[in-house]
Amino acid sequence: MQLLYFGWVKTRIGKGRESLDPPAEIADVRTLVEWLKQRGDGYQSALEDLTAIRVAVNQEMTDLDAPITVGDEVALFPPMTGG
Amino acid sequence: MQLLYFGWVKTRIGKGRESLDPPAEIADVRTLVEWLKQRGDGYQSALEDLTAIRVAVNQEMTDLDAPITVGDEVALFPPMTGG
Amino acid sequence: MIKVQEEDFDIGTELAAMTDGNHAVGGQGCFVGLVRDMANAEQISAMTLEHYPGMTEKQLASIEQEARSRWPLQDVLIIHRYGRLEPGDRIVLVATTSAHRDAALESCHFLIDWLKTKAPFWKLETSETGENWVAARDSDDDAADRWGSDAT
Amino acid sequence: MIKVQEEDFDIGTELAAMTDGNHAVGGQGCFVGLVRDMANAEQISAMTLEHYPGMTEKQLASIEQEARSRWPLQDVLIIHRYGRLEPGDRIVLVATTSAHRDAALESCHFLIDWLKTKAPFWKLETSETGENWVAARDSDDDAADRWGSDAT
Repeated sequence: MQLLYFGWVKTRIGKGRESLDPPAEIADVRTLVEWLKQRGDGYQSALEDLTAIRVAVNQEMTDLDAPITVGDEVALFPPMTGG
Repeated sequence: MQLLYFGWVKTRIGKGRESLDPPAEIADVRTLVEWLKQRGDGYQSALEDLTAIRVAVNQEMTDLDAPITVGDEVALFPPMTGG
Repeated sequence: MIKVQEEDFDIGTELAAMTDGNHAVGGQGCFVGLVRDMANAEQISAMTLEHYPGMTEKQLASIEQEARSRWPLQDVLIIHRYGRLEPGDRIVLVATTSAHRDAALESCHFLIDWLKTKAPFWKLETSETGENWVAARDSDDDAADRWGSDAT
Repeated sequence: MIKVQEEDFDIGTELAAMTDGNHAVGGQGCFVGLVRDMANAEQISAMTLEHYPGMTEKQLASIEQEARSRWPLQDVLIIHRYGRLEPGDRIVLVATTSAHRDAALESCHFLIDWLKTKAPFWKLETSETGENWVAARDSDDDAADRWGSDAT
């Protein structure tokens, strides 16, 4: 699974992209995030406040309840500040 | 008195500018316009519908009741179509 | 700044001159009006803009002041052409700069709405059937009125 | 048309390309966003824009489509830069053309409001005190929301 991080989510995790193989029982973004938070303090700090986290799966905006599968591209980031 | 005409007021009167000396009793734009209408068919046609006539005295927008004196610049024209 | 001129203008040059060196500008709004080739289902070959020299400059300056009194603007530019224009030609440019995007965009909308009914220009359209003075439209009066009346 | 690029753009060239040869355009609206030198009373020396390549283009195209579905537009242009910018640099250009001025100006306002909250960009400000990710503002959410929700 391709994971992408942007903004301060990236800064806190310490990288912008990684390829991970989460356990098979992780079937939606919310459980993926809980699993990530156990990977270290950076993840814990980045993903602490879920109300501040925005989600895209395969480059489409969605939310924490979105289902995910092995080949997906999942992006986690703060609210966007374009324009 | 300097008189200026624009748009279809100019077209109907047949000139864009003229210098006239109206009688001394003509003290506002409304009586000036009535006096002009007696000067010929072009004036009659141009000034027939007073609701369609806009007025500026000395380059400031005003209305038919505005007072005028000898040295004034009086402009009569249709509603503006700028922009 | 007000410019009433017969010549065309270069949008890029004009807009850049308003922001160059001013690092407090967050947003620049602009509107360009162009001559359309159709009017009332007739093909237009030319549009000739007549104006009232002297009064035009005064009115545009007064409209600029009104915009500045309503929004926190850093700069205002109005360029209005007169003379004979053809379809596709630029007629008018309004542009504003501000720290904030809403002020820039709303003030541009205000400026062009007020220009339509308060700037002493008259448009003569030339088509195959002859020449025709463009009539003022009620919808333009309504558009100007929605901004309320002049403070002066 | 959507352009996501690191390089600067020339406003005059971009705007002229939208109207040249199209004599049905009556009005062109445009908005330019620039880097300001102050943020929260701090002097900014640089702003670095990060984006999500691939998704950015899709989101901008979707925002363009939304504008086209709401207003009778002849053309839409969105240019959004990324990378390291300095105060006074242009960040974004949105421009629309229409037969009518209201459609052109309102759609520009809509586009920039939606870009603020729906385009996957993130801004990192550099000042004397260090680097700081720009926080999303509630007022930007409100501005986006006033246009209602996505039809899709």
